[in-house]
Amino acid sequence: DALADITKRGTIRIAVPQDFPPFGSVGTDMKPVGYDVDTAALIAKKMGVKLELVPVTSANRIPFLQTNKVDLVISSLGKNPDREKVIDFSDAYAPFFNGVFAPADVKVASAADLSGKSVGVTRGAIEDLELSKIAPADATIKRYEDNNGTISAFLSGQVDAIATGNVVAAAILERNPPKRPEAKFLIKNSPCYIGMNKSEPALMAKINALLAESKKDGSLTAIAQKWLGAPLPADI
Amino acid sequence: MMEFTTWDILRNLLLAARWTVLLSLVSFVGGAIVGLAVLFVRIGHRRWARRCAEGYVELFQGTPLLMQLFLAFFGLGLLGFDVPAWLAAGLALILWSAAFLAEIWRGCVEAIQRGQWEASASLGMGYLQQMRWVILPQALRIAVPPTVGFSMQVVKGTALTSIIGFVELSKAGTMVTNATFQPFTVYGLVALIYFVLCWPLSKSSQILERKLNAPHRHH
Amino acid sequence: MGYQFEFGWIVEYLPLIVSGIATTIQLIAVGAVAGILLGIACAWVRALGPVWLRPPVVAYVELIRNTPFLIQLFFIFFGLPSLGVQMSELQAANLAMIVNLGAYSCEIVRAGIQATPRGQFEAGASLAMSPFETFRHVVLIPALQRIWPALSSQVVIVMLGSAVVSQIAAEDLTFAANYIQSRNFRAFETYIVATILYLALSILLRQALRGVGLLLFPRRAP
Amino acid sequence: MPLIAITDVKKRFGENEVLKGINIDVEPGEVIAIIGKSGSGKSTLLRCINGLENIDEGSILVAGAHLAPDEASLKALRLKVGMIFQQFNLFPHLSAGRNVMLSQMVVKNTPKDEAEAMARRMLDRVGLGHRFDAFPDQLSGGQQQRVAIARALAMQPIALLCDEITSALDPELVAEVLAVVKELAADGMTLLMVTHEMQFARDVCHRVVFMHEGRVHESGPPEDVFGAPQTPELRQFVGRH
Amino acid sequence: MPLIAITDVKKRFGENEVLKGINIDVEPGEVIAIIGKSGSGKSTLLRCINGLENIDEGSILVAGAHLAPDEASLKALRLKVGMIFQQFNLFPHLSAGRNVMLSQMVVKNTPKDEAEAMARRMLDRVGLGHRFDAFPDQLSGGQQQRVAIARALAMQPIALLCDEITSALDPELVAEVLAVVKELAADGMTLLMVTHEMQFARDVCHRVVFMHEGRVHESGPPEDVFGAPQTPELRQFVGRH
Ligand SMILES: Nc1ncnc2c1ncn2[C@@H]1O[C@H](COP(=O)(O)OP(=O)(O)OP(=O)(O)O)[C@@H](O)[C@H]1O
Ligand SMILES: Nc1ncnc2c1ncn2[C@@H]1O[C@H](COP(=O)(O)OP(=O)(O)OP(=O)(O)O)[C@@H](O)[C@H]1O
Ligand SMILES: [Mg+2]
Ligand SMILES: [Mg+2]
Repeated sequence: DALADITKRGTIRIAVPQDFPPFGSVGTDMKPVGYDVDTAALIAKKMGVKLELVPVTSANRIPFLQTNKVDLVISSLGKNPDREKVIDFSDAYAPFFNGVFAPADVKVASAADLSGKSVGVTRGAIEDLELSKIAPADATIKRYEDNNGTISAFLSGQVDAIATGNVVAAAILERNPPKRPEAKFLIKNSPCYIGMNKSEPALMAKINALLAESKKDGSLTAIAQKWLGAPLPADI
Repeated sequence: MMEFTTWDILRNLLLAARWTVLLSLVSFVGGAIVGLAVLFVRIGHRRWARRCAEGYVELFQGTPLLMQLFLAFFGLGLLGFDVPAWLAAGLALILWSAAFLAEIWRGCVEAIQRGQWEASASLGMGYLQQMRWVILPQALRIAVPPTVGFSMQVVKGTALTSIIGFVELSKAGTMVTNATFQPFTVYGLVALIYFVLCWPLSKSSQILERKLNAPHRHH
Repeated sequence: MGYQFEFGWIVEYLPLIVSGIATTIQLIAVGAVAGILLGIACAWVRALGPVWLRPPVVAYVELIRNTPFLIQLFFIFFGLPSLGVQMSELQAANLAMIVNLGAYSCEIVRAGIQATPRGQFEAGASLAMSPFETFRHVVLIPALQRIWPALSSQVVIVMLGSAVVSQIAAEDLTFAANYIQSRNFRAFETYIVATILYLALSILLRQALRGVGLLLFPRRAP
Repeated sequence: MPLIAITDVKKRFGENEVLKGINIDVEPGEVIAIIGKSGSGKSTLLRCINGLENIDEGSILVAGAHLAPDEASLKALRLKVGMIFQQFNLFPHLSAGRNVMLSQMVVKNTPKDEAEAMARRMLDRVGLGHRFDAFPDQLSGGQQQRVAIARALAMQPIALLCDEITSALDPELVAEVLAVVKELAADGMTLLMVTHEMQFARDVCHRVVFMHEGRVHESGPPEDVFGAPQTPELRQFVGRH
Repeated sequence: MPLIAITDVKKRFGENEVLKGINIDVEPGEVIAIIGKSGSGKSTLLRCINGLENIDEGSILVAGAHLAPDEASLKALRLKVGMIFQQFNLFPHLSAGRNVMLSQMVVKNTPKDEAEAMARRMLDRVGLGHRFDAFPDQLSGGQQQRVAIARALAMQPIALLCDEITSALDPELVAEVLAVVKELAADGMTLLMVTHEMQFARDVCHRVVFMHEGRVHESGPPEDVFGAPQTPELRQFVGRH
């Protein structure tokens, strides 16, 4: 029983991203910071255990969980049926506002307009899953290893547009790049979930209870304000 | 988002480069020891053992190091062995470099004239004695340049340990890039640090090679 | 551990895996042929060519050999566009592999040239061949034969190293593996399958190179 | 009892039968020259006696002990029978003295100072006491071959096998090596030598064995073999040399 | 006018002056043997004549043309003067026939069928017409050397330089190569050959040049050089061989 283990150990080990701002990246001291990191801290605090952060990538976050090297994955995970066969997901803990962005001279207003265009996206991220569903067949989706590849591809003109979080786009704009990503349209929002191993009903119940409590007492909204610049939407 | 100064970037990369150096040393030294053992088996008298050594080399030279690292860390975890990341990284890197070093050294040993084996055999020496006293001292001479050359591959190979959570030079580069959106500065510095680590190795391998070849020039 | 291995997904993703393998093969085929040719040209310059051309070739070889392939790939794919050179990820991956293998094979081929007995150069010269003609017709083939095993190993190393081209969205075998596991979270299964496929590819590649060797060099090494 | 008894020895390399049934008995103190055309199997025979090649049929007894291909009996054999090669095969990374000391220390566990004393004695015996610290590449071919002889002698073998030990030498240097061998013969060492030096064979050897196509074609005292060859093959061979 | 005029040629390797002023004139059709001790500079002289080494002083004229170290005049020279080496130096990756064809096609742009016809003629001339498709490692040393001669002849040189072309051969194979050279001499080819085969020099050559320490120490017709050597050095040399 994972929950009992955590309580006994007095420490919870949580996998967080460090290549996916604003959910997880590093500060100047190379310590992870971001929405997911703060959420992890919040959960640890509410459980009354010490927090041990394990930085992960999209390639190894699930193996870390499956080999019991971490207890939870808070790594802006999106849900799909295939994934649900392998791990369990909690209630949603974060919204994910993402859209398709492109320079002003690229005429795109909806998914259908992506026809014949190339779109960069970070492989395995929520926007990848969602965009793959709605993009027309003759749109080229280029899937990069991490956020950095996606942004570099956009800035160096290797793709016409990118699909990414609006916060990321804002961060790019802040740097005054040669190509300015403008919001073209929103991809269906799909929230992020906390991942844990299958058949851990106690842990699942505990986490969902904590999430509900955090939503109620405003602590999760504070995190959303801090990192996304907006309160938690009502549907979460 | 926090602001990284160029100094912050460089400082963090250099801190991470310590892991690169440490991992390289571990994998090179360990690889040399295991590689030597593999070499002995690979050119020994026992046919089935030779086959095994051949298979070992084929397996580790024929699959990406990335996958070896992944399976060493997570695969063992799945089998119930909870190996820490440093152990898995060390293990995979050692086994990987051992496979290459054993092959490199086999070439060197085979370059020693058959007469040396026969002369030492006719003096009553056994296999290990021949290796220890006659063959290896000579093979060592020609083995030094390619061995040092391979150590560069090891340095660059450690980049892949990020798959099991190591924040070494390359991974630190990616992380900093993700926080700064300055790929050129960061990767430029990463390339520079690798160059500084590798170039002395490559240079010394060339110098050694020239030195060793000098007395062999005939007209 | 109660982990249940599950390989049913292979059927669904088979086309992706096959096209990933095809891309990897295409990359190594183009990379090997062009890379070795580039290496031969550079080796000629370094061993026998015009003196003024040697420093740039040395710089190229040292630069490439002392930096990771991934970084080279990034500079070609993300860096060259700022100089106005735009290329697809496949072209960039091809170019990076050619440039990388070129530098390594330069050193290997050069060793082969240097091991050529002086008598071969002199025999060519005394038959009135120019140094380049001697290199082309007399020295090159036996030199390649001498270093063919080393060159073959390097090609296999580059093939395995090509896994990182997935980072610039080139859809090779590793890309397929990562794509699949990002959808179904079955990392072990996909990596085991990918490892087996890479092993098979490298065994096949080695055999193919041996075959090419037999074709190029009808006689045993002297 | 012969010191070395070679009985019906056959040796094949794949399809090629190189030794087709060899019978030779070597008595203690005997000096035997083996002559014959290139490819007649002379080297192969010596290599079989030293266990460098396994024989396919027949038997080889050295001082009464059977030659078996396991490591222990090979070692025992090689302690009794030394071999000297055409290409000297000195260990290039060791000085002359160290070349002679090595196998004593490694194989017989002789203490270093004893091995060194023995090495000095043996190098003196071949006239090279003063080159103890020279490395092989600082020695002429003749000197290298004499070091190789000293190295074999230091193991105190009861017989020596010599395979064309002067063939790789410049003509000027042949004599110095043959002089050493002659002295060994005079001292009563059992010698089995493949050689092309007919004059030397005539002068020094007790018996000459002529090999032809993997067989002992003729053998006998040098006077007979050289003076009155019985077969056309030997006549032709002697005529040529 | 001599075909090859060698005047005051000096050659140094670093400090070591190997040729100390050589003068030799070679008339068309003349067959000259160069003899001398190891290290006396014989090979170096031939290599200078073929432009494989630059000379430091003096001049070498071949058929009236100066030997200059630029590529064009080197090529012109080597089209006139062929060279055959001790180590044969056949191209190991090409068949005998291809060895002979290669330089014609590359240097003279001879069409393939013409080059092949020429190669067959030349291989016939050295008695190897039937080994056209054999590779060097399938040929005996003597056959390899004969292919090397055919290869040089195929360029239709006006003179041939031969540097100890039989020294690397087994004794049985020397004769077959010398027979070919003898025939060339009879056909009027100009030959300049370094050799240790004194009998051959006596029988075939018009003139013998004895080199000693980088100088032409004595020279003259073979009867004189071998029969009545004037200097103690030559006497000693002839006595030894
Ligand atoms: N390791 C080997 N593998 C295959 N064939 C061999 C091997 N060693 C020798 N032979 C063959 O055995 C035959 C006899 O060789 P061996 O060396 O005994 O002749 P030899 O009488 O010593 O000749 P030489 O006077 O040239 O030394 C030759 O035909 C040779 O090709
Ligand atoms: N490339 C070189 N560099 C330095 N010294 C050389 C070179 N080639 C020859 N020599 C020296 O020049 C001298 C003459 O050499 P050369 O080969 O001409 O002698 P040789 O008369 O042909 O002797 P041999 O009969 O041994 O072939 C020797 O002392 C040799 O060491
Ligand atoms: Mg022999
Ligand atoms: Mg010479």
